[in-house]
Amino acid sequence: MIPAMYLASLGAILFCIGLLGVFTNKNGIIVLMCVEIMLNAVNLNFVAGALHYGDVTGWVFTAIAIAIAAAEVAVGLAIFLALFSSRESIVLDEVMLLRN
Amino acid sequence: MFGNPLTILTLGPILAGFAFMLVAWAAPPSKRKEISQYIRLLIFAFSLLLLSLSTLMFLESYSGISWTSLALNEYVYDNCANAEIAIEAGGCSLVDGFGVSWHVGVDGLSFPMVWLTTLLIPISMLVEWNAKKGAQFHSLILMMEGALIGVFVSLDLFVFYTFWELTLIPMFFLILLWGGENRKYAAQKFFIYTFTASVLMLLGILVMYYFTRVPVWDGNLTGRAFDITLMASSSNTLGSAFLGGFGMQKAVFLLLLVGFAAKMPSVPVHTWLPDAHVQAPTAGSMLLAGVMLKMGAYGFLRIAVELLPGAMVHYQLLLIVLGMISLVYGAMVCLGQTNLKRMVAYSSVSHMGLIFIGIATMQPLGIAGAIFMMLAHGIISPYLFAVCGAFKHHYHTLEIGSMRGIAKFSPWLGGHMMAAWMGSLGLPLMAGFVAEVAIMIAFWMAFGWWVILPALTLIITAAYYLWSMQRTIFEGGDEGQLPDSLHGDEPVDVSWHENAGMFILAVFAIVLGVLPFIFFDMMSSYSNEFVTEVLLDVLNEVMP
Amino acid sequence: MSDTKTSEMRFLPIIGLCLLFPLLRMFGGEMATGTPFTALESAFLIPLIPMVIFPVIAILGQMNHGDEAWRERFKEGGMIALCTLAISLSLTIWLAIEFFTKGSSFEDPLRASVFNWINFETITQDAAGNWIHLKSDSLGVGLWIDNVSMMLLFVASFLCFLICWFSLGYMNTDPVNKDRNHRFYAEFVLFTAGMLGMVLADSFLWLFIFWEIMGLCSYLLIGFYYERPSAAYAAKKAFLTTRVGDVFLLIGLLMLYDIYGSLEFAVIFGDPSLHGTVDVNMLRWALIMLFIGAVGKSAQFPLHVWLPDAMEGPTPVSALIHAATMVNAGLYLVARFVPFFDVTGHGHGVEGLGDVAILIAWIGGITAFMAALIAFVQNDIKKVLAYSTMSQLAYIFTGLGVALWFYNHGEHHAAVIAFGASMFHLFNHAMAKGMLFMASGSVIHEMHHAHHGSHDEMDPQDMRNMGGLAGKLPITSTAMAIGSASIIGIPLIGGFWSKEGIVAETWNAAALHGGTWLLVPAFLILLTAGMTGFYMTRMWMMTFAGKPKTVYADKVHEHTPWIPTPLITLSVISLLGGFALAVLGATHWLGEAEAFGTAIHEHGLVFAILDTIVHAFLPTDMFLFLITWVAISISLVVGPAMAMRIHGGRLKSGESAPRLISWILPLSSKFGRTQVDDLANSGLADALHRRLYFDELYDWAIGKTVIPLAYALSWFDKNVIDGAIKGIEWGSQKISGDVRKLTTGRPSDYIMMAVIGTFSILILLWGVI
Amino acid sequence: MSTLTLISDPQTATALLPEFTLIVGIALLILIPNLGKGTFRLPIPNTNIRIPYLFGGERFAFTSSPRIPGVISVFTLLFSTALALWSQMEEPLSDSNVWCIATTGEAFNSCAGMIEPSLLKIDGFSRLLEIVFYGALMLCGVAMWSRMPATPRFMIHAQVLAGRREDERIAKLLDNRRQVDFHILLLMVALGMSVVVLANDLFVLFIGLELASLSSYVLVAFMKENDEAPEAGMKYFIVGSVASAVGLYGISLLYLWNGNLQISELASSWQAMDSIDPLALAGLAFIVVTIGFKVSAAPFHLAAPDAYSGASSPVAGVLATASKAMGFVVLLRVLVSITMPESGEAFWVPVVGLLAAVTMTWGNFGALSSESPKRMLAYSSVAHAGYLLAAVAALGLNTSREGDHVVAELIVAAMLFHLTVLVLFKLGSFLVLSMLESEGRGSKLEDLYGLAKREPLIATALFIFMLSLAGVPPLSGFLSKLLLVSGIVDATVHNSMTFDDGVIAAIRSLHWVFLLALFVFLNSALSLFYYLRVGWVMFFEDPPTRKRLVYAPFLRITLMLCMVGTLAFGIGPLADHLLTLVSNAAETFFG
Repeated sequence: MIPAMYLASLGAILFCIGLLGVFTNKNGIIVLMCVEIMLNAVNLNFVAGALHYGDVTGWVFTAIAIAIAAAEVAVGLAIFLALFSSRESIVLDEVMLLRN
Repeated sequence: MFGNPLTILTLGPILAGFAFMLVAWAAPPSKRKEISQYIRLLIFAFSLLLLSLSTLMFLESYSGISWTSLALNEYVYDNCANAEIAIEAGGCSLVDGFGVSWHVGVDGLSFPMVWLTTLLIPISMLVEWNAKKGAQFHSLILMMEGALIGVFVSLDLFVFYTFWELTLIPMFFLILLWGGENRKYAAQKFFIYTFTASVLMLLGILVMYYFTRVPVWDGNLTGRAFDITLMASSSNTLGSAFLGGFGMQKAVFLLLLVGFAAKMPSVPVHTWLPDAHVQAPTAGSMLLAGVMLKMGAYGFLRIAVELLPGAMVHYQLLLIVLGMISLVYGAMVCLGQTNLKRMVAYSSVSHMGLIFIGIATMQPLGIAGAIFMMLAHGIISPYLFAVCGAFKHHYHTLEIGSMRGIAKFSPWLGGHMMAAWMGSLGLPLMAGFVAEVAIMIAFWMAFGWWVILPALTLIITAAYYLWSMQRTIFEGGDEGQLPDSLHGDEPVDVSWHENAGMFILAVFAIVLGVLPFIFFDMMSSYSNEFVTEVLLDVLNEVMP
Repeated sequence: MSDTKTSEMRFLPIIGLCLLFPLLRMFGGEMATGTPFTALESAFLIPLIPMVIFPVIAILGQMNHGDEAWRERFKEGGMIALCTLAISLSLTIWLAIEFFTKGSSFEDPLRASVFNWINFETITQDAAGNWIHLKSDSLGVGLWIDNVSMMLLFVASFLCFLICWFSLGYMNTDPVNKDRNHRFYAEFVLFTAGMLGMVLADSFLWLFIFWEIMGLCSYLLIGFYYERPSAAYAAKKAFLTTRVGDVFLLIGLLMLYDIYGSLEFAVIFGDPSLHGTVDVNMLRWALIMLFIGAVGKSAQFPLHVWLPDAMEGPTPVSALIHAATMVNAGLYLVARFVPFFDVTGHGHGVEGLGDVAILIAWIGGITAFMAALIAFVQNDIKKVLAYSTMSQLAYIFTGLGVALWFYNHGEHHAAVIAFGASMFHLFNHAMAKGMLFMASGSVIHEMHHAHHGSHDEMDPQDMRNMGGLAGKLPITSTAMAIGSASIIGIPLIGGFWSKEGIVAETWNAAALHGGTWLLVPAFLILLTAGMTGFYMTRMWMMTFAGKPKTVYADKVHEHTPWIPTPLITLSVISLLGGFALAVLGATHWLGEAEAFGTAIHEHGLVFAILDTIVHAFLPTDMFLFLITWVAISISLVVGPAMAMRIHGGRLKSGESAPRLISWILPLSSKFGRTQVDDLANSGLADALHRRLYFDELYDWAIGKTVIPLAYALSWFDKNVIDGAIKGIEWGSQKISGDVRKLTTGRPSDYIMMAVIGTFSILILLWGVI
Repeated sequence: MSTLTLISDPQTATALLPEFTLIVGIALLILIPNLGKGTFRLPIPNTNIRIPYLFGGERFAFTSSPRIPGVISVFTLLFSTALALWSQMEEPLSDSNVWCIATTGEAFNSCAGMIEPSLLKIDGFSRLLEIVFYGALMLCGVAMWSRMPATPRFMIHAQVLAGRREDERIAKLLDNRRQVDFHILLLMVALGMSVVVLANDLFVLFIGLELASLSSYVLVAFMKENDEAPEAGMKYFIVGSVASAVGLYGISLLYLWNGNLQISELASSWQAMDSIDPLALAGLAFIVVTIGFKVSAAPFHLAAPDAYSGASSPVAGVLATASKAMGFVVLLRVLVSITMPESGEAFWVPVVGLLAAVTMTWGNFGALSSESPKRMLAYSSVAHAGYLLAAVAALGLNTSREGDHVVAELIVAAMLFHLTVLVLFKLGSFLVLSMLESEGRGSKLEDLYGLAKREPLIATALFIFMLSLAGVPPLSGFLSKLLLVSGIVDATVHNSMTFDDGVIAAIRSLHWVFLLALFVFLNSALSLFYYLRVGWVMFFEDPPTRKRLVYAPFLRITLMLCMVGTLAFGIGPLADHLLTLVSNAAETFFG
């Protein structure tokens, strides 16, 4: 059995990687993927918790969180598509009609 | 609650104004002109009705009410006497949830202002009888009347403040829709300026609110109330340390002072006034100078002075300095003006300075004089502005240097100008003089030789008024000199309605100058009540 | 011409009826209360009726503008005014009768209270420093009629009536005034109300109130020809200059109120012990303040500059306001000082006020001399009279100063004489000067008439355009001669009786009672006596003697109705009134309230006349005897003789002066002739022409201080005060713009910011725990 | 737990009636517009017997009307609102009105006695907030009736005028389809928000949050025809999804710490802690970040102005009101229900206080010179979040005052009141902008020029909304601020306080949270300027055109109702009723 601590630490590391990725990358898709990494970190934590406490709800949470992540990707891609069709770019810093 | 005449005086005109406005607005375009004529008459009749109502209230002083024996914090036509119990019983509460009540009443301080308002409204309508879009114009004025009276009669600070701000809106539109060339700037400045100042006042009011706890009162979410009489009952006994002590009293006093000083206006927060006046239509100017400026003085007395006498004593010097600067500086600036209306506007600044001075003397006489000044200036300054309006209307200019010998072409106008100008410069037997004398006597008793400053200002006042008359209605040789703005048209005299309106003002200015006791006695009794019941204790505790 | 003559006759019955107003009033009282109203009960009507009539005339006149009936039948309001003044006059006479029958006096004036103007309360600090309620008080309106006010009341209402009469001829026949006379009459009655009210007032406050009303009317009437820039300017100048004085007067009132706790004569003149000890220093300043007010109103140095310019007004105005009545207000006010000064046991005065009295005398002396000096060079007939007025008023001020000085030094008898003489001079001067102005008006009017229709410029007031009018204007020239004599103080005529008293008492005080400080005014007024002789004679000679200097002067003849009547009336009064009243003991009556005719009553008429003459010409004290005769000789001989030498001369052949004065003209040519061109072109004359530079000095001072300051302040207001507000607005907009720049538009920046926020929160929470 | 129990249990069904109504509404939205002449050909060879099943095929003209989806969603929301309101009409404070839904799907009257973990809790607090959400979304729905899609519709209209009827049909259908999409999303948001406010379990709460958020991302980007909407949607999505991820991570940390996400369990564990576990603390902090994003608190608000100005106005209005209300519910749940100590000051007071001060100042300064009315409203929304955060900070002081008033309840009541009336005037002003938007304007201040000359009544309404936002008496915006400040004052100032030594000294002796009250006040004063500016460009400047605005009777009526409400909830009996409602809700919040 892998100690919950390890999983949680991995989760933390993944989370940080995702977060760093979010604001260092300019491409929308990559940013979306970084968010997914963060959500996976969450999943790891839930799994770790479920393991640690022997609680079944943790697994349920994980499953739902994955669903949420999927929904989020779907919405995100849809938005990026719409954006691309109007601007022909999904590089975040090139889309700056709205500011100040 | 709604059977009270004061409620009628307050809400009646607002609702009626709205109704008339809607009718005028909804009228079919083909008949709009005709309907508008009728509406104008109806509005005028309505305002006369209100005037007769307030006059009847006054006449009752000879049968029922004795204004001169009212105790402090006792009001006539009070719908909510003994507020703590009455409000709890639900007799006059407006929003229980945070302690707002519909509490109205008048005393020797507020009644003259109420009466003045009801008097000035029909007169200002009369003077601008032929305003464009008359129905809307007059309904706005009618709404204004309600709001103004609301300020003077409401004894609940929330309602007071609401009416206070509400007065801005009709005035704002009067300036905006009927104003001069530069009206946008003026209206904005007017609104922003007074609004900002009143926000500070609001802070003061809120602090007072937070300190006015009403433990017995169920259903009150905040456990506090805005009622002035409730505040007064805790503030008038010095030992109870209203507002948690003297320090807070001072702070609140200053906040209120800023709010009211900007309204009065006092130097250095006066610069909105000239612009607003110059751009406002005649009726707007008349009401602005006649009543709206008095709101500042009234509020100052009713709230800052009456509820925070200790702080007033503490800041006596500040008041004097403010008043003195307004007085002298305002007069000096008048001397440097070339626009008639602007000059008159600055003269208001100057005269309002006297009110601060009168209050700061802390003599019953001085305070009564200050209150009388409010009334007197409330009659004379509309007169001044009516004259200015006639110039604007018939000669299309207000530049002092652009015309000469106008009295030749417009003898009525010349006569009215003379009467108004003389009234404003403090000619005896006109209302302004009474106030000046009362304030000056009290001033000497309080400050001695400093009286030289206000006294010398009287000379400056005379100088700018005479100078402006000399340059407009006089001189010009046998031919006279018409302003270019007339474009060669035949000069005309004031129209009958202007003449009538100005005459009424002149008559009242003189009646109140010859027989000032009509109003002075009730003011005097109010101020004496205040001084002997409150101020003497404060003076004896605070001054040493 | 004859139409207007008959119109004069036609109106007489109406005026007569108006004079019967007291009967109506008595009857009214009978109807109302069962007992007839007394004169005192009706006295408030004296100022009230004119005051009410003022708007009536003004409004009716404006409404009936140009109406024929209004012009002819109502004389553009003149008739209404005249009737009003007749009523006031009749009430005054009624009041006078009651006054004499009741035997009222200074100590026991007629008093009536009308209503309380304002009621109020005051607080004060007690000895321990505690604030206490002082008292409930009121400023009331009431009447106070003692000898001086009775005299002045009569003078005022009588002269108002006469001058109004005069105006009907003078104003209504001048085409310049067509359709604007209603304004004149309205303001005229308002003025009357002011003057009568001031005299009747029972408190300093109401004295001041009516005083200001008069100031207003003076302003309005000086500016009657408002379209002339000079008139508008003069009106403004008059108002502002007197306003300066008025403001100080107001301050004086405030101080008096503080000292005595009241402004009513009854309280103030009562026993000062009622008010605790009076602070002498404070009282001194209060009186000085009041005196400055008087100086302004009576056109004394240094606030004298307005009076000569005030001659821009129509002549009746000059006659009434600027010679006979309003300018006397200042004197009346100073006369009211007596109770403050009187320490002789008859009053409750305060010691140590002698310096105020000396100040008053000095101002009087300086003004008298200065005005006479300037009058030397004036060519405008009205200006000469204006300076003469100033000078004569200054005499009275000197006399009052001396009287007050005596009062304050316990010299009751001398004080009474000086005071009585001063007040008597006021009377004489008012009558004479009112008449002189009317006469000059007559001259101007006729000159104007003669000039009317021609196209060249001619100033009808300039005496250099006149000359030789004595034959053409018999009534006017006689009246003017009598008036001048009265002013000069020709023995036995009018002003002599009072002026001698003033001069003598001044010297008496200065030389015999140790009033060293009074020596200067004494010298000055003595000198002025001679100068008066010079400039009055010069005026008369330039106008009436010699040959006509212009063609217009040759065409002049006397024909206007309404004008001669007042001239004749006043001539008689000026000629004989002085002497008659002197014999009756006017001086004592005015000074001490001794009943009229005490001397006659006790010693018989002949003795009384002799006694009066002996007193005047042969004072027992040798020094005063000397002074008296110096004064007589220089005013009777030196001054007039010099004037005749320069300006005198016979009339054109074929003309003869009226009998009464026909001896003067040959006499005037006897003194030879002096050319004064060199002198007239000298720097001194220039200085005098420019009124000793006072006007320029004031103009310069105001132009260099007040006006620039006013412009600077309005600049300051516009740019600094308003600018500060705008600056705040600009600053907050700037900050706002900077804040908005943080919203860069880049999502990565937003996330970066959020992460920073997250870590801040974490660190903060960590720190808290 | 089974879905079946959820529906079949009458008690549960009754308790969750408004939510079920929403689900039914969503179903109707899917079904009704698809009703058509669809037939099913019987699979019998050589025959052509078609059995109509009224689905698909050529749509009925009536059901395919572009109005229909809007009508359905608005009436669904209206119905839900009525149900929610109705459930609170009687005995709002008694236990009989409180329901807990267990994981089994059964509903219990008293949550305390439950053995099984409860998922949802229905009480006065949640019902009131549901009313707020539904109300806001309803207004949004009404605004959308007449204008979808924004720009292309006008183009199609031009073609219709040219006589191309076929295109009109396509346009209508397109319109209808988009309406359906939009309104489904709208109801989804409603459902998500309901779940958030009902949730008694942190994870359930988070699911609701995600449901609402994801739908709102799409709503923001919905007007994809114009260039700004997708950009706005993208920014909102990126920042929002990162925030949710962070929040979810925080929840997972809490799970790691506690092993259970029941709010009551978390609360008791928190109370039992001697010193705060770093894990729990970090979890809490991360959740706060998410909420910060939701309520657009500085510095997490930066995407909000962009999103608001890019989104169509009604949607922006929803974000500014309902979404914000939801955020504050979460905040209250997390900070008050879980971490509030029995007595004494909560540890997060400095954080929230600081957030509040920064947020309101930043928001107001941002709005001060904003040239776009929508951005201005966005910044103002930030400022309002700051005011509410200040109240939360005061709540954290945990002051108890003698007498019958409980400070905490006052503060929560004030917040609820504020959130409720905010819907009227904040969303109301967005609705006015949406009228402008339908003619292609509304993103610049110039677009408001002279509105008073074109539409005096609408301009007056907007002016009143602005004044209410600024907090001018007697409008409801003032009352709400007054209550907020009252709460802060009550929490910090004590009855026996004296100010004898001067105000500065006295204030220094107070808890620093008091300064937030002053901050609220000063910021309100500052905000007045930019609100008034909207007023006078409407009244002073000359309009670019004299044309009337789009004729949308229901929207106009709704606007007028908002205006009247803004006034009536400020003063008068209606205000009293609302105050009673919110104070009851506040009382139930504390249970």
